[in-house]
Amino acid sequence: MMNDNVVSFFSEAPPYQALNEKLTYLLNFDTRGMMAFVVYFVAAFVVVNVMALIGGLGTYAERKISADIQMRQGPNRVGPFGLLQFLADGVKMIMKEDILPKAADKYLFFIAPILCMVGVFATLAVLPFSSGFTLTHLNIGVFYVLGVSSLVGVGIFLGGYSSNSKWSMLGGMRGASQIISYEVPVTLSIIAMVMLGGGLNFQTIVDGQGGLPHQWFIFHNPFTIISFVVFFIGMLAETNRAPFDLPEAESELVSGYHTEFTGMRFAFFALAEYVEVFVVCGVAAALYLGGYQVPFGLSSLEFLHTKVGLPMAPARMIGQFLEIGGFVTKTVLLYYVVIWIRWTLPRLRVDQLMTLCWKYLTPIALFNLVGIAVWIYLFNGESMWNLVFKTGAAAAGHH
Amino acid sequence: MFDNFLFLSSAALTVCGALAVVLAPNLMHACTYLLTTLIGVSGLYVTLSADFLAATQLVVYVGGVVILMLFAIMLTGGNDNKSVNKFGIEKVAPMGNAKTFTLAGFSALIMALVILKIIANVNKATPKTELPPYETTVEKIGELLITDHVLAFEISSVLLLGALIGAALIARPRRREE
Amino acid sequence: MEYTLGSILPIVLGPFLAFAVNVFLVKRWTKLGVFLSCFGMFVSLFYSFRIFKDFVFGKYSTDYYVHKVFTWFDLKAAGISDFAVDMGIYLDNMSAVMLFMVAGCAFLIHIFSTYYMAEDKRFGRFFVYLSLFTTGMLGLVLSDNLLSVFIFWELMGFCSYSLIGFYYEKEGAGNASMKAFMTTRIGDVFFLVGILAIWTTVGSVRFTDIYAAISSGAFDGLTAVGIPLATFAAFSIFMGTIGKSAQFPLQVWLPDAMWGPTPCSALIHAATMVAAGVYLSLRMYPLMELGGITTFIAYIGAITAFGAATIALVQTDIKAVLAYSTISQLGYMVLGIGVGAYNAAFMHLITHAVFKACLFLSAGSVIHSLHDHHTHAHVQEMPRMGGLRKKMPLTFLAMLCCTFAIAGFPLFSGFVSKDRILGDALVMASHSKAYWIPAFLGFTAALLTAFYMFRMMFLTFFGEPRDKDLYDHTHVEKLSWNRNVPLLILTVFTLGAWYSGNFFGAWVKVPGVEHKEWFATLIEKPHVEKFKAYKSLPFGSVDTGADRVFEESHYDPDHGMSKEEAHHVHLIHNIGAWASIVIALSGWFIAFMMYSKRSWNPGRWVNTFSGWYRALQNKYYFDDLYVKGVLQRGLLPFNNLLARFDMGVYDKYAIDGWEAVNRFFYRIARWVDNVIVDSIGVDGTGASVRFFNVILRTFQNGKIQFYFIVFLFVMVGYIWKLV
Amino acid sequence: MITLSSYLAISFALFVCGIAVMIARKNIIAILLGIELILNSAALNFAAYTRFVNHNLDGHIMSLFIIVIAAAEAAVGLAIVIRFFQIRESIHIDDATQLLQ
Repeated sequence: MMNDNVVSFFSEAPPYQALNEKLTYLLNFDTRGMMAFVVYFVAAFVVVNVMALIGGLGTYAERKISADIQMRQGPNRVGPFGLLQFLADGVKMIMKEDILPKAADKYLFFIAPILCMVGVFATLAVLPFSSGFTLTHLNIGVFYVLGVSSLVGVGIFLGGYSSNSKWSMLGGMRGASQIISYEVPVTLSIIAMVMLGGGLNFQTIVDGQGGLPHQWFIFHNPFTIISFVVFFIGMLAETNRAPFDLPEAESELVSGYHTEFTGMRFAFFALAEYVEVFVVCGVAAALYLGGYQVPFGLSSLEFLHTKVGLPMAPARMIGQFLEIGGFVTKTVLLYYVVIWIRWTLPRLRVDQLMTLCWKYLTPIALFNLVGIAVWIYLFNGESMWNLVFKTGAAAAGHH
Repeated sequence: MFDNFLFLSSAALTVCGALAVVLAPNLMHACTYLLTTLIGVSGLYVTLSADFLAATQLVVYVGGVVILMLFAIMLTGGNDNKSVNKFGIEKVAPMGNAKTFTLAGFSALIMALVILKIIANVNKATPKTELPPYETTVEKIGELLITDHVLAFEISSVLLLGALIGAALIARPRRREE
Repeated sequence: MEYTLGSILPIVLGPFLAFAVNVFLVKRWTKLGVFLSCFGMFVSLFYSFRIFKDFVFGKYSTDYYVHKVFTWFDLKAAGISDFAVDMGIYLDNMSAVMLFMVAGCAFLIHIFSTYYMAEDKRFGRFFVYLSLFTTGMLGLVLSDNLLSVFIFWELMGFCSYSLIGFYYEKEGAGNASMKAFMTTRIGDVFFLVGILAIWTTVGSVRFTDIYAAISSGAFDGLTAVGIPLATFAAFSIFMGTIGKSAQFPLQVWLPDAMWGPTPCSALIHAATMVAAGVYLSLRMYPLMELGGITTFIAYIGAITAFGAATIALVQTDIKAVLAYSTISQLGYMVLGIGVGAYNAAFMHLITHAVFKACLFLSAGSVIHSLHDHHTHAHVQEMPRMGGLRKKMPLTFLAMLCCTFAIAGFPLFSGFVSKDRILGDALVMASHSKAYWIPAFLGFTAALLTAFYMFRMMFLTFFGEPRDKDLYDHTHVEKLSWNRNVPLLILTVFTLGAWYSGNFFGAWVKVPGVEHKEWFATLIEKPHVEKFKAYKSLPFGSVDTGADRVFEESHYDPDHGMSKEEAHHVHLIHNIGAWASIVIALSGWFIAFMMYSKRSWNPGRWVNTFSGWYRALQNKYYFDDLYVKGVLQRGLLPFNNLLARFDMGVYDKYAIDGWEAVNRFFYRIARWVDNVIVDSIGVDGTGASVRFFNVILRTFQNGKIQFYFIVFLFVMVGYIWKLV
Repeated sequence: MITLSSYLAISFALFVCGIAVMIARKNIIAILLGIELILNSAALNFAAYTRFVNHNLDGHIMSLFIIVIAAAEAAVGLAIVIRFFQIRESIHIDDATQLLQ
């Protein structure tokens, strides 16, 4: 197979190979495929459920942080510190009546939340949690994320359209146009990172960075900082987060494209949104902030196995978990910033939104693309810190 | 096994979606069926070791064309299937009636016969060789685009720019200043 | 000193360009157009004066100058005949004086018109006509051949038509314009015939060629319609003069020309139209002499002078009096030509132009001042005037001077010129009995002239105002420069001293002569013998040196006569002069007694000669004769006869018969047309086109899906064929 | 066994469906849907042939350009449709017969 994935990670472990031989012997056919399928299925199941959990926790975090910013208590009744609030909400959602508006287009009403969910959760397949535990290190991972996540736009639009309500319709239109528009600067920023990393694979990009901030792509050169800002703003707009939450602007459109949705359908939308925020924060972390890289190579097998002296299998597993920890830390910090922005900045108008996209972000992103390309050409792809250190070393060498 | 599974599911998506596009009585629904077809074709590209093509298919069609179609349908109220126009003059229903479907079926049948006549010989004509292994195509396509096919690449970029400007120009409503 | 075209052509081009531009300025920029017309006239006057100065005071005094401008048409080059017409310029003493007179008078009349016509609704258009009219006269004077003379002649005819009919709303004006046009046409036809006769004989129409032909005897022995060709040609050309200069029997148009605005009358009567006829006769004088019609000319002139003077006796319209006086004076000129008083005739042309222009302008200012408040019209009737001396002293002064001039009082210009014509007439009478009658008529006309002119003066300016209301409403004349300046200038030039050698001889250095009249010195009677040396001169040359005709200018009052004869002539001239003075004074006395002192009652005379009076009132029944006699008795029956022939014979047989033949062919053609061309050709083409159209229309129905299906099936066919 | 023929069959199905849509529908946007189907079948054919016969990437390039052109066509086509709708208030294909004359 051409791509590294979670199966290939496990298949290198001796217990996996032993189990495989035993099963082949017992069942009298080559069970490698079946084993791979089972392992992959289990891994995917775990990832999806964990992400759903994280999405639920996202709603909790949102409420808690907003309460903190607004000097309130926030949810604090269900469980310790109200931690189980999202479970209670989930139960409430399931118990609620599933209302289907009479004039709605039933088929589209049905598939719209699903499209959103599919689009978001399909991106999880390439999200680089760690070097081993990623579902797949697809060789066109970044491109895949862009393609699949555009399903969300379709879902939002159909959700708005199928409700047969003017609020929903306006919200859906706003959402779709906003997502399409902001894809341009976001894609241009991502392309710059792809140039720096040298591939469309997330693994390649992450491996091109280091564990320490000066090795991250965000601080690679001055242009990348701007690129990160553009990407982050575009990311906010793509996920319909404040200050770009026009599709679901409460003060104007009741609740935007999901006004007519109740129960689990609404839950799907909400979940998709929070998970998508997590995903794009992860992508930002992977592209700009070193992804799953851990400082000082603490997670590497070389360090854990040879220097610390742990056995092979535990060392690998500990390394992977350290990487996951690094990735999730960065992602959650970004997540916090997103929520913080939501409760800080007022909402934009539609024309301001479009002006920002087409008149500012897109030209800036184009300029950045050219600038980064020139930087790569001039300095052979080295970061500015490297250049500084080199000149410093050269100066030192003269003494 | 996994290849076969992927192929079969993609083929099913594609063909079913296409048939649904033909038969759907609702244009909006037909558009979503087209979406499934496009995703299925994308899957077929994957089985053909055309990974970049598959992703491009997703980005361009799902992210662009289908949403454009949906927008256009919504803006033109194209979802109605009334068989009279705004002046009350009777005409063929926009989504077709029995007559048009008969005509279409006939034409499709003729076309099918011809095409079947062509592809009946393909299996015999193509040599049975060992298929190359799956490998990444992005780098090679990139190289080809800026070496062998650079002219087509530039022309298509100019075409896209022209299409962009032209579409914006055409669709802009003209202000009536009297 | 060579004349270039640039120093001659502006004389004509000035008014002509003013006209051409003015045509487009008439409606909107009237003032600008009027100014342009006046300016064009000024340019013309300026260049005219340069030439006048050169010829009169300079060394060109006896030369003439020929300049080719362009070749109009050249039948020689086309191979049709050996006839070519070159448009050229001919300048000699006479044309130089004439040019200055015409340009000067026209310029002053232009200036006066800006006063007189200022309130007219067609102010601008009047100047358009004036400019074109002046262009015609100046072009005629500059012409070097009869054909271009004829062209400008007709141009003037058209302009006089337009100007006489200027107030075309009035029926009389329209009729008068047509009458003038038609009457002069009769003369013009003869003139054209004369030109053709000269062309067939000489092969050219240039003056120099004609003179050369006359002197070389080209006309000898040739006849036309039974009379000598020279006589025929001379008579024809003189008929042109009769028409243009309103001689008997074609004088009827000139009185009616009074319908035009007064400045245009001044122009027609003084400088341009009528002068052209006399000028032509003077130019062609050698031919007249050769043709031997001088006696005839003298009779015509004398009859015209006398007859017009008698009619003028009874006119009450101030302009009509002046009009008949014009005819009368023109008669004097023609009489002068007839009796061989060549330079006297030309001199009378000039002096008459000046004082008649002045008279008309004065009359115009009188008429302009008298405004009837009831009819809102200007008053021209003398019985309603009287006592205007106090209201308009300047006009009175001008008119008085002019009257002295025309009546032949000493020291005034009329005396100088008219006395010499009458003197020469007496000389001729002393030689031949045939000339007694013209001479007598001339003297009688002089008496009548003095009488009716003073009658006009007395009726207008003296006595008590007869229409009190009109008089009270008349304002004392204002000092408007554009009225007074032309009047005063013309008045100054009515003095005889300007023309008389006695006054001028000491100052004007005429070569060879120092104590004689400059006018008589410059204008020499061309003797036929002298034309022997004429030959067709090349263009663009000043005739100098050996070939010069007038080798030495000298005044020869004896005309080559012997001492006794010369003494006789001088004696008769003296008698004539004294007789003129006596006659003028007696004319004044009769008028004074009748209209100022009122001792003699004119009514008694009218009763005594009531038949004559009626005849005079009706202008000797000439209009009646022409209308009732010529037109109704002669022309109309003839026309009816022709019409009957036309309808009865020509129409019936030739045209109807031809129609029957045509109808026959038409039937055949119709059958061919209907059956073969229409049914098979045209309808068949249509049907075939419609047939294919039905097929093609079903294919091009605009439905994309249809196109697509067709395309699909064609493609299927191709693929089926290929695979 | 997945062979070239299986891809060709799918492509064939797409093509025939596209033609059926183009002829059966009277809505211009629906016709555009049919065109998309046909373009996809062509692109799929290129990819399949380059996989099974040619073993190089020229077919991918062709498919890529087909996708690009399809995108341009959809953009311009839909713009024209919207403009047409603004003028005629209809997107019925039989109303678009002005070029007949």
